Amino acid sequence: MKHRDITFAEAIREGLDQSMEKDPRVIVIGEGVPDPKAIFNTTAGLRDKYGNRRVFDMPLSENGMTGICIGAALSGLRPVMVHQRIDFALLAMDQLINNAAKWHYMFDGKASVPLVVRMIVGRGWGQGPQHSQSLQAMFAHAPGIKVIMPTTAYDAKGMLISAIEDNNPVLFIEHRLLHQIKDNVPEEYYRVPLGQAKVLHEGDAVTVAAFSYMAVEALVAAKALKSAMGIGIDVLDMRSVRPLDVASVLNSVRKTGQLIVADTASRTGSIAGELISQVSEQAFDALRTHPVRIACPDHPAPTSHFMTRHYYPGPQMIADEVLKMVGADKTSTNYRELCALMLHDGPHDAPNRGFTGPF
Amino acid sequence: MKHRDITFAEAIREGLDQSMEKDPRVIVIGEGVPDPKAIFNTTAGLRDKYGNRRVFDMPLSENGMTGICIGAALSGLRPVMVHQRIDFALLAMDQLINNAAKWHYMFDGKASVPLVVRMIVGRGWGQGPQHSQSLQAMFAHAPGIKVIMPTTAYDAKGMLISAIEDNNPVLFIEHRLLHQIKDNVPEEYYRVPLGQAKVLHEGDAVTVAAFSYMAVEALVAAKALKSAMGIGIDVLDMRSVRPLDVASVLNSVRKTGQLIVADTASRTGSIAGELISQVSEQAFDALRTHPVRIACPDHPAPTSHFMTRHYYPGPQMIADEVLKMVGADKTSTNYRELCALMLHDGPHDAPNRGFTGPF
Amino acid sequence: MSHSSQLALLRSMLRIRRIEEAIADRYAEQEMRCPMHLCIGQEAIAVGVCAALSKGDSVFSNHRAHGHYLAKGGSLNAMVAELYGRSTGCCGGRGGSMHLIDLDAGFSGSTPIVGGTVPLAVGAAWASSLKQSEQVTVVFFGDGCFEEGVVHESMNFAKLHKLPVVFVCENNNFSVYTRLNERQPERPLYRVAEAHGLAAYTGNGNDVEEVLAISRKAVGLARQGQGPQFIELHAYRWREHCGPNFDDELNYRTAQEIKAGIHDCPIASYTRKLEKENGNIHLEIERCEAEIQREIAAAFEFALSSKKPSIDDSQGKVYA
Amino acid sequence: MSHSSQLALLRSMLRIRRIEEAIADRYAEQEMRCPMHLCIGQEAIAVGVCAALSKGDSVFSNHRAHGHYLAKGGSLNAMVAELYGRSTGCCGGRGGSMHLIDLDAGFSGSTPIVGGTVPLAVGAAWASSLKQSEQVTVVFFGDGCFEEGVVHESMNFAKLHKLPVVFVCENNNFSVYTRLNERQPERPLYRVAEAHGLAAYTGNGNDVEEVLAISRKAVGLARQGQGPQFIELHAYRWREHCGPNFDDELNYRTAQEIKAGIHDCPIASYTRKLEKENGNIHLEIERCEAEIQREIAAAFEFALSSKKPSIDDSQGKVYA
Ligand SMILES: Cc1ncc(C[n+]2csc(CCOP(=O)(O)OP(=O)(O)O)c2C)c(N)n1
Ligand SMILES: Cc1ncc(C[n+]2csc(CCOP(=O)(O)OP(=O)(O)O)c2C)c(N)n1
Ligand SMILES: [Mg+2]
Ligand SMILES: [Mg+2]
Repeated sequence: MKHRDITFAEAIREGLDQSMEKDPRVIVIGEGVPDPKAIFNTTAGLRDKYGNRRVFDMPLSENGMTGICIGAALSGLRPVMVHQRIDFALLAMDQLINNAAKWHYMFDGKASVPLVVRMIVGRGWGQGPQHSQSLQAMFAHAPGIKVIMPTTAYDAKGMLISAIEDNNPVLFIEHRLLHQIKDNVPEEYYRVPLGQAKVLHEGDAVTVAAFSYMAVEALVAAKALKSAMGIGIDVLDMRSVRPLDVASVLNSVRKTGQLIVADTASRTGSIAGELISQVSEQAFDALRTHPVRIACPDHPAPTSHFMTRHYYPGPQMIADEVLKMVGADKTSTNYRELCALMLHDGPHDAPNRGFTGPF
Repeated sequence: MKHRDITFAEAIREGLDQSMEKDPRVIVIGEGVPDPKAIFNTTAGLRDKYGNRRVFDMPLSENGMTGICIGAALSGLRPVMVHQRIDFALLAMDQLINNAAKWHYMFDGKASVPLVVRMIVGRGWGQGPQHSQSLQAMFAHAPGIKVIMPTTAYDAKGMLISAIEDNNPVLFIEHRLLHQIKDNVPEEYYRVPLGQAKVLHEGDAVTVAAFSYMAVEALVAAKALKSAMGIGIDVLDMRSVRPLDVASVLNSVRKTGQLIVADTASRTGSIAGELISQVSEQAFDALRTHPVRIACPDHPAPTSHFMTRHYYPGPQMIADEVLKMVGADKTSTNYRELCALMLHDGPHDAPNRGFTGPF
Repeated sequence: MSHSSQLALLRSMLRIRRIEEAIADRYAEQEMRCPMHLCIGQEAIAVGVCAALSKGDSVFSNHRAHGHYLAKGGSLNAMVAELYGRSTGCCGGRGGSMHLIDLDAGFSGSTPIVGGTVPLAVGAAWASSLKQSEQVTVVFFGDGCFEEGVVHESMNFAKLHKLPVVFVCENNNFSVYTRLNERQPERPLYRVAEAHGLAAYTGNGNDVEEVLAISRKAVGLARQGQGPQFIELHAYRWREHCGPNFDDELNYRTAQEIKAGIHDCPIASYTRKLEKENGNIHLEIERCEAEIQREIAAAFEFALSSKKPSIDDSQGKVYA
Repeated sequence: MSHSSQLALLRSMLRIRRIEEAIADRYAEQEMRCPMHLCIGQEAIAVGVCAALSKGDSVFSNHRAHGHYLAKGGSLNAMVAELYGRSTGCCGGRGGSMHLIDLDAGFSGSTPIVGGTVPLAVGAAWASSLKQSEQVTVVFFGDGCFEEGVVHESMNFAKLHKLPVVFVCENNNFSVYTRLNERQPERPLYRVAEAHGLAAYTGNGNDVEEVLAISRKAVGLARQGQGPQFIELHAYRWREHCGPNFDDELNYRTAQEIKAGIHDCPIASYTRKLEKENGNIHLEIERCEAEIQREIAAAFEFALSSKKPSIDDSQGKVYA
């Protein structure tokens, strides 16, 4: 198969495009979907191709529009709804949790809600307290809903296609810093199953289970640890929040005996805690030492870039926790090399050097 | 001090009454607050006493009314808002999480939101999928908010008073099955600090940390275990979900080495998982065996009483887990005695024998 | 209107009334163990609106759904079994009174989160519009529900896309025990819908023929692609908000008010009207009553002899 | 209106314009690292409304808040420092452009969740009504915001309790890059408010004296206890939705439309009007311009020389 690198954002666009092409029931709606910026270009060209009876902008009515999409899903359509920030979806909690999550169960399976809601987690360039929450744990507490967080462009496309084909409400959470990351993405229509973690890096020392953008950061740490210190770790890209692929983590932990979970959310009540709890409940004896959680601190995200620098955990924190677990020496020259390898290229609050804000 | 047993519901009423008496800034609002049923009698008489400028009914506008109460709180009032079911508060997630939780932080401490929101968790008599969720974990994921769940009438009054005096948004979650339980409640105005667990029963074998109504169930199990089998367990009534009093649990676990957490919510993503995770992270070496979570299953609550019978975990499940941990014999006559001691008096889906529904 | 059509309306109202009375009578037996909101007194709305619909049309409803479900042709057996929490119930016992569904009859679902089904109905209408089907969707809700923002969001979108949806607001002046004037300023509800751009009507919800006439017009316009319609109908709830009993002792409404409400009984007044127009219909009514009683007795028997769900039945079907 | 009052209005608009232009000019330096929604072109609304308020009155606002904040008397230094993320910013850097506050000036807060502050303003008005204070509360929001259900919930409650709140809807015909006609049916916004029972007005948001006149009336009535008021004002956003630049190249609006929008400049037209009425005001304007430029230069200097917050500053004050 031809190798082709495209961005996560392009992969989403392609996934939407091919889903709409394949299934006339698929419609796409969201604030800005057909506008010139096209949700960070993830919906570019769709209206031209599929017309204004399948590609919609929408009023600023998050709860109502979610209910409307649920109603449409109950009536045979397969809507894909988009929120430019996950923070706005808090307005739609009622429809998502009270209706979408429960409809199939409470009506004894007589109807189902094949709905996809894309939600973007903001980060960088002063997104601040109301535009950069990472709320997956709140949504994932509701039985009946699926919550997924693909990390790579390959998975973004394949999991989006699976989500659209799924007969359940699926929340598709995209981290803003992933949008411009490239990966090899096949041109054809393909599925990546929902609910399975993926091994991004292998090693025996420690298991790092990471969600979304933190999987990127974990991989940076893993590569640097390997090359600078010769320490091998398992990195699992969790990819799904509900269902949570605990089995894969247990597998790895049974090998390494040590667990770090890295999450994009704020610490307390995060899905990282849930995963640690399940591992502790189910494989206590496999753990050689206490599990560790890496997450954002327990306060809202500040806006000033002087403060966000310290807000987000990165590869350095992951590597340091690994070193603590394996009892490695942090005074060696190798350690300095490790740190150098993990340095972020460009300003910490922008996806890359070329970026001039805002987003 | 004179001993006086009153119900949890009466204790709330008294707490409201005394707070309103003491502080003219306190106002009470909610659907049904001044109606003849007075929110299960928790607001009875308040309008007669304080008039219709301090005691309000409200339109069915949960998000708007929450925002209005936040605005009032920012302007010097201390509103107490009531939802007859916590499920309705999902409509208000935006105002609670985006505004109330963050206002103090994001405006650098220049303003604060002294707001109390009472939310009632339904159970029994076919409350069903949309009227008996136990959503504390969702709310508790937001830094800036406090979430408390008093269990006893004594705490209900004292913690409500503390919540009203607190300068932060405090979600006061009441389990419906607690309303009619009596306890010794002082007549005077008193505070119970927020964020501290309380030891309800002492023993060396196992730590059971329980939330809200599950603390009642855990106490039943503890007493029965003691009297039938001579097994002593610590029962901690957690009382607060955020802040979560992990220190008290660690204390107990350092003694017992074994932990069971019992929650009213559905399993995955529950605050029980958070607590288990924190204990595993912080006191791994103190644990002798894997921690155990007791919670509702991962599906919505069914309505039929034939099905709710098996939906809610009770003392039997707690006791069985304790016995598993201590390796006790379940074939003995003592075990039969234990089970008999824990039998629920009356139908499983009603608070007591006299109850004839609906609520 | 033909005599037989008129009798059908009367019969349909009577049937709902008798079924709910039977439920109320048996509620004290404590075998229907779920919250229940009876529509006794408000039958003309359910019947008049649904008489304007065809089978392929869709209805969404709220907590007070028995009448809507039955008027739309929902299975009585499945409803009563659902109240009893049995496996043969329309939700297999998972839902109870506040969650009814009968897709064969075009009853798409009722739920008790106030306002929850309003956007769903708009979404269903959107789907039928995109599919260019003939279907009209109706959603029933109360005057209290009108206070939920989602209703306004729904009206906005429905009008924007000219969707074939009919909003039916049953104004019984109460939200639980709270009067309209403690929740909304004095202004007609339907005027707000009109300001959103909807064709709006108001009428006497105790007059089944008036309800039907307005509904025919509204449903017809919706079906012709004239966009969303809004109907506000005034009625009176006789019994307690939730539960089987009268609630005079609660004193949130005067005996006189209750008496006046009951005096406007849609069934009694329609019976009088038919008698005036057609002479004595005593025998016909008796025949209806007897049929209805037989049907009710059979439904309760069906429910009570149905399988009680087990723990297994409460699991599964969480995901489709 | 006196010449000096007129000049004050002009000056206030000019000041907002120049400040935002300075921000736009310096934005490319990449030191103001946060999303920013400029109100260039819409200054007359902020200025006209706030001129009708007294210092003790309260204002809430949204993402596009610079003008409202400055017109209400918010500290320029604290605002610019906030854009630079410095410790001396009005939120100590925690908020950025989308979170402004100046309690001394009666600017109660602005936040970027659309609709988020609308009920807060009603709550503030409720508090002042319960305290029987003289305060009036104003909330600024856009035509897009009008689609949020919470706005309707807020209007309902405000009218129910006759609260001293003025809803100011800035209708610039766009929500981000989406036109009103893709989001709302064709009907005047203010009519919906009227149907909710509010006193409602509409006017030309480019005419600062018209805005002031309507606002005086509305604020006066609100203060007298006549209940909530709703003002819809039409205006045009010149630059991109978010960010410092013009956005002609995005092609969601024609060059002609943009030209027409800019042609209706509230500052230019008011300058012409004043010149017509009072003769040449060139010198006065020049003096204003010079003062403003000095003020702006000082504000940027203040910001740039202010302390950069540390990790410690990002912690704490989570709970009061
Ligand atoms: C979102 C929400 N808020 C509150 C309730 C509690 N509740 C149930 S029915 C009801 C009254 C609704 O009044 P209305 O819409 O007029 O319908 P009616 O009961 O009069 O038929 C209320 C407040 C609820 N179920 N859902
Ligand atoms: C609840 C919510 N939904 C969506 C957004 C994204 N958003 C930010 S500003 C804006 C447009 C708002 O339009 P309008 O209210 O007319 O104000 P304008 O930008 O025109 O001044 C949108 C959609 C948001 N911030 N909050
Ligand atoms: Mg009503
Ligand atoms: Mg606008």
